[in-house]
Amino acid sequence: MHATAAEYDVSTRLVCQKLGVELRELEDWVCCGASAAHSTDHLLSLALPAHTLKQAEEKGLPLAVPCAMCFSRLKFTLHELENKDTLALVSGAVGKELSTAVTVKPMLQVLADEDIPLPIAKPLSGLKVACYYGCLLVRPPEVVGFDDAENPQTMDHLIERLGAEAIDWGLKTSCCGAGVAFARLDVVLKLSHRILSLAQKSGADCVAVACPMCHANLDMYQKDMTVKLGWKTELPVLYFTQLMGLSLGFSPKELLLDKHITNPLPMLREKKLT
Amino acid sequence: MSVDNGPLIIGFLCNWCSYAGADMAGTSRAAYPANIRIIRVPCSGRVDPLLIVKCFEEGADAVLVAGCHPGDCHYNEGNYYSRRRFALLRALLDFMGIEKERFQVEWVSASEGKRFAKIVTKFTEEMIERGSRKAS
Amino acid sequence: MGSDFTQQIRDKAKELLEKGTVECVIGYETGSDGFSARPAFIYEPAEVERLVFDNTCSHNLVKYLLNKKGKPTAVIVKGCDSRSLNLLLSEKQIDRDNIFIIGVVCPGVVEWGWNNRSDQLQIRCNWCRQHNPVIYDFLVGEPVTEGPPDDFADIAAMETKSTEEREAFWREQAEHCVRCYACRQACPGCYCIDCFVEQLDPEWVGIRIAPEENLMWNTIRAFHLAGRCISCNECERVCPVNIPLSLLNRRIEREVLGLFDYRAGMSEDAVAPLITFMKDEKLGIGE
Amino acid sequence: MSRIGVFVCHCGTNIGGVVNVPEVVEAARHMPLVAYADANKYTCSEVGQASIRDAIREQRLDRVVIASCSPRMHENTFRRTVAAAGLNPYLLEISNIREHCSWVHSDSKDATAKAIDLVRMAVAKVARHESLLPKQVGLTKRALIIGGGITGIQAALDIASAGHEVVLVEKEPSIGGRMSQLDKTFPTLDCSACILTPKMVDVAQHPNITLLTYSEVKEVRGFVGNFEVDILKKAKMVDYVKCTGCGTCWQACPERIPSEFDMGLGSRPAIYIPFAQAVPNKPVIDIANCRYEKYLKWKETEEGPEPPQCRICEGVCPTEAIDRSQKDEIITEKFGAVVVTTGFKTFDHSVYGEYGGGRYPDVISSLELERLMSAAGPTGGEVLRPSDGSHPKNVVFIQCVGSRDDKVGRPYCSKVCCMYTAKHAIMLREHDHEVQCYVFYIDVRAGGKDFEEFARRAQDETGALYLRGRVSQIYQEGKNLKVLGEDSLIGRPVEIEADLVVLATGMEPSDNADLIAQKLNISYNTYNFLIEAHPKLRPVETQTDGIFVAGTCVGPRDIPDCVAHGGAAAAKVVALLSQDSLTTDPLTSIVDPMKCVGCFACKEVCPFNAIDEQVTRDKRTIASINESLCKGCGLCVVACRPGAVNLRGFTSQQLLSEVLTLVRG
Repeated sequence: MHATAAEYDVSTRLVCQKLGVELRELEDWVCCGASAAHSTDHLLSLALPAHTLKQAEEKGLPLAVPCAMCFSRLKFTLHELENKDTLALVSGAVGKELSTAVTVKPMLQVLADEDIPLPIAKPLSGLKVACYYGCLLVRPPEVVGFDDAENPQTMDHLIERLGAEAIDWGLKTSCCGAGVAFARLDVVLKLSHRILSLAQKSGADCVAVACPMCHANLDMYQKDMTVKLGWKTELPVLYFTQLMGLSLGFSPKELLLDKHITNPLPMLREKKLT
Repeated sequence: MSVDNGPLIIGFLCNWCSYAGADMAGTSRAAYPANIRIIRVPCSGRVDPLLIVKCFEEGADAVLVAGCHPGDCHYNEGNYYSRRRFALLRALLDFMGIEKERFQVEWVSASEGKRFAKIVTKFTEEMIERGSRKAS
Repeated sequence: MGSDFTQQIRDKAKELLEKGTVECVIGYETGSDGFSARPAFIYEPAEVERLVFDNTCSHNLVKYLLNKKGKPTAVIVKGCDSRSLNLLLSEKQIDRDNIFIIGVVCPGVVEWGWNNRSDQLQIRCNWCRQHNPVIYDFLVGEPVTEGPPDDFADIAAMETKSTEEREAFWREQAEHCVRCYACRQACPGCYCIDCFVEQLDPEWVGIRIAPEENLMWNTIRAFHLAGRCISCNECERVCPVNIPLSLLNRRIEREVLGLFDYRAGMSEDAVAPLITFMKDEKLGIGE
Repeated sequence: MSRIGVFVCHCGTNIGGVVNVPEVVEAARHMPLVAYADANKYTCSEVGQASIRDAIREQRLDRVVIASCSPRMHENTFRRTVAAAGLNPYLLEISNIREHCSWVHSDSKDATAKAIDLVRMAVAKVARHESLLPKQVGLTKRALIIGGGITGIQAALDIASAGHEVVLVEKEPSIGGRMSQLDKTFPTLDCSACILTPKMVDVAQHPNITLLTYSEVKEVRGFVGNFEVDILKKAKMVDYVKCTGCGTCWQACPERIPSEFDMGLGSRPAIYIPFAQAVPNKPVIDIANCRYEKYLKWKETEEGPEPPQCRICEGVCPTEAIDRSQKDEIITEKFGAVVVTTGFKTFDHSVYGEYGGGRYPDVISSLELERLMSAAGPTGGEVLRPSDGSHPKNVVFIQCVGSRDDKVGRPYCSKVCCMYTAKHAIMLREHDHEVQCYVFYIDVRAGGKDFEEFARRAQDETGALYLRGRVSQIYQEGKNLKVLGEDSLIGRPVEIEADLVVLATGMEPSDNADLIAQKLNISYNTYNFLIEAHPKLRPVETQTDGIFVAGTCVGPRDIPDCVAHGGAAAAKVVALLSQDSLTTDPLTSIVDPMKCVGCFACKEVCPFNAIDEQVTRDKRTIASINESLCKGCGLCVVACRPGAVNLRGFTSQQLLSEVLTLVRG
């Protein structure tokens, strides 16, 4: 969040501040272990998130998770801890008495709460947004219990509240290839390209994402797609928090909109949104 | 009572599943200890708690009631009722000093001959370990 | 409380008898020791002055309705007694149209003090969560807030004993039992014309008074009340040899509450747990 | 004093090899009331049976115990044996010393001791057996068929042709069922309507069949041979005596409602017949959608804007057959047997989010495709896709939608989808040679006469591309659909651009199948398919005598199977109705009126509604058993605290004496 996804970090904090959502960073959070842990050691893959969960429990606060992968691992851990034997085993590994009495929400769900009023300074009118949720935010539904796995609506509703138009399209929850991001770039390119081209064909001016990995894959490789897959144009990929920030009156600079590899500013200028 | 050594176990088996299951144990020669005496009833729901209590008051060491698996009752619902009756009876008997281990209820289908033999074998061994009620 | 309740009951009884709504009011009157209540059957308006209500009114008068079938009768019920009305209604033993129910918010009842008025509450009042009648036509007293759910501490205490100790305990109780059947006579749920214990064919219980036969009687008596006992504890009160029958009744009651979330006699159309079922329930039987 | 005879069987060495039979015989001789005991090499042989008959006569035996194999094996054989010697067949008890003893125990001493115990128990029990006589009850020689699909039609025709009266109840305005919605049928590709319509007409014209369309079964009372059924006849608002079915009214009606028959792809008027070949070919008024009926409803409250009055149908009807005074009516009829043929509906695919959850107009169910292919369908038989009416060229079929899928709670195979998809692939190609079909499948299940050849034909001759694997996602891209799936045979993802996607939706029971089952007191499984008495040996009978089931309400099956099933049910009904009276099993419950306190716990627990209320001469209301309904489970006996109910053949006295004999020795 401080490095490659600084845009997400900064924009989230700005938006939260504006909306009066107080964020407290856990002092002793540890890496959730994705994807190294759960493909090598099951216990480790539960123990790492469990450690973080325990802190949230001790603080007595719900856990808001910006990264879809971390969210997924935390939810998986909670799900597995429902089993008494697993609970005992993982408690032993962590060295603390664990429980499942922690609320874990994706940042998207926290900020999309319709009970939080949005003081819109600049409606994003005329902007067509393809909301892209990725796979881990909503899957598997019985574990994460968030929105519809095939046709989620949370981000779409939020984007509409910002004054933009959320387009209906069919690849909202398709995989961008993050799981094999380093090993099989060809797969990443193919999958991400499919997502971007459908978004574009469906009339989107940009794609909104809620996960640093999704963002990286969709934003970073557009040049490679041009070389390898004949991707002709550019489609800006923004964090939903950046779009929120924009409509709440922050400047593109504050929101680090200039940091993306696929530059969104020309498009935003054209739409008269900057 | 002519079980010279070891516990006397009385088994109430429903005609359609468990009695047939015990027959199946026979046809497949699945051996089990000879301590059990089987009484045929049409349905586990025909087994009156009075009979069970009577068995114990008269000195039987253990009672087994076996019926069709829930959902498979020949009379559609009989075992659902027996399940409730025996859940309460078992609690009451245990409270009055007849260990719940001595009163066992099992669902045995007509095809589970081997399983029936296993259940009776295990039950008998447990009862041998616990010893006779009269001796205690 | 006492005199006020008594007056309300007398007034209502008088009205019912004068109007001819009922031909008999079953209530309480002062007994021969001068202070303990006993059942009273009032047929004439002039006799209503005999009626009293105080904390010695222990009897469950619902039992007497079984002898009044087809005759319009009023009955005075405390909270616990009122549950037996629902029990008998659901079992079609009494006819709601013929009964006028005078419910009394129960102040608790005291032990029988022999020659002195006792102020020791009966043990049933410790676990009672039904001071307010659940069914009535006329209510005497202001409904009270019922206490927290019963914790069945008496049962838990018994369960700390070993199985052998429990067996020995009940065997000893069975040795005391004289099979007088007072427990049965007091119980509103015991109304069989021909009780199993007295049947000779099949002879479920041997006619001799022996501990194992007595135990059979006490076990089956309790089991026949499974899911039906309404905890008035009249059986235990009337037992001349002080067998703690409430332990048996309440052990089953706790199980019925735990497994089926059911309390007997709470409504007229409730179906008792042993004559119904749920397909997917897990009861620890055959699993 | 009884004179009991005990016959111990060696069963060759089956029993005799382990159990010391002479010792058992000797022990039996000393048991109370035993007058005679003997052994047989093979009791079930003619020699063995003769020796029992002789002993009964010579020893004046009045009760018999046979210690042999399981009573489930030879109880009926030996009942006939003792009956042949003049004894009541129910004065017999079998002691199972083979399956429950010699076959499972190897120690001779233990086995012999146990065999003696088992014989002793049987002796104690038989002493308390009573002579029982089966009862005869009369029956109504009429059959009720619930559901007028192909199965019900076949059953009705067969029963009626055997000379019995039949009432066929159908909830829709026409009989014909699902088969009438189909275009062609596999594997012969004959036209569904062409083979079905003549049968429908036969039903209408058969003198023994009364057709009650637009009707539903409300309540069923009684028992085998003597059912009493309340049937709701919904108001049709058309006088079928006057109506000639000329069609003027339904052509004139201005209202348009999505047609149920066309799966919502076409429309119908408010006064309508569901399809052109409907039987009866007379319309009903759909009250919920009729303009004038809506107006009448509005007039009651006068809330909201006043709807237009219409009554055009009344104006144009040449025979004045429109009769708005008709009301729903309940009639009560008597039957001896009931056949349930309530059929199926197709699985609702909108639960599959990955297939669009019903959002994409060009993702359709196979039944919708049938309507699009039918010459009588909404497009006149031209396959046009719903979104823009264009001719689809690339068509993707997805198999097992709502079948073989635990995730949607349908783990079973719907059996017909593989075949109808092959049919669709062949037919689409026939309609339009440019069509390319792709079929995503799990397995191609083509078990049946000429089925495999047919499925092959779809692949080989029409070039349909069969891809083994499931589809992970469908999404709209421009005008077309993108289908992402996996070809698991080559282990590669595949991507297909489709014009039309057809989902092979599985079968599930019709709505309210469970409610009908409850009314008839028959069982149904978790998916609401009705349960037959035995899945192999009694496929059309149920646990309730006199109630039969057939067709797809029992489980997925195709048309030939349904016809066979309907015919099988008809044969069972005819066999039942050809009797002049019915014999009841005497092993039923009985009530002692002196002991019954009338709490009716027995009635609550009886699974067969076999307990009635009866008022005694001293005005007590007590229970009484309907012996025709009682199946002898004994649930009531245990529910009865005073012991007023007892079960013949398994009386409390008998079970108790078995226990006491055993424990007291």
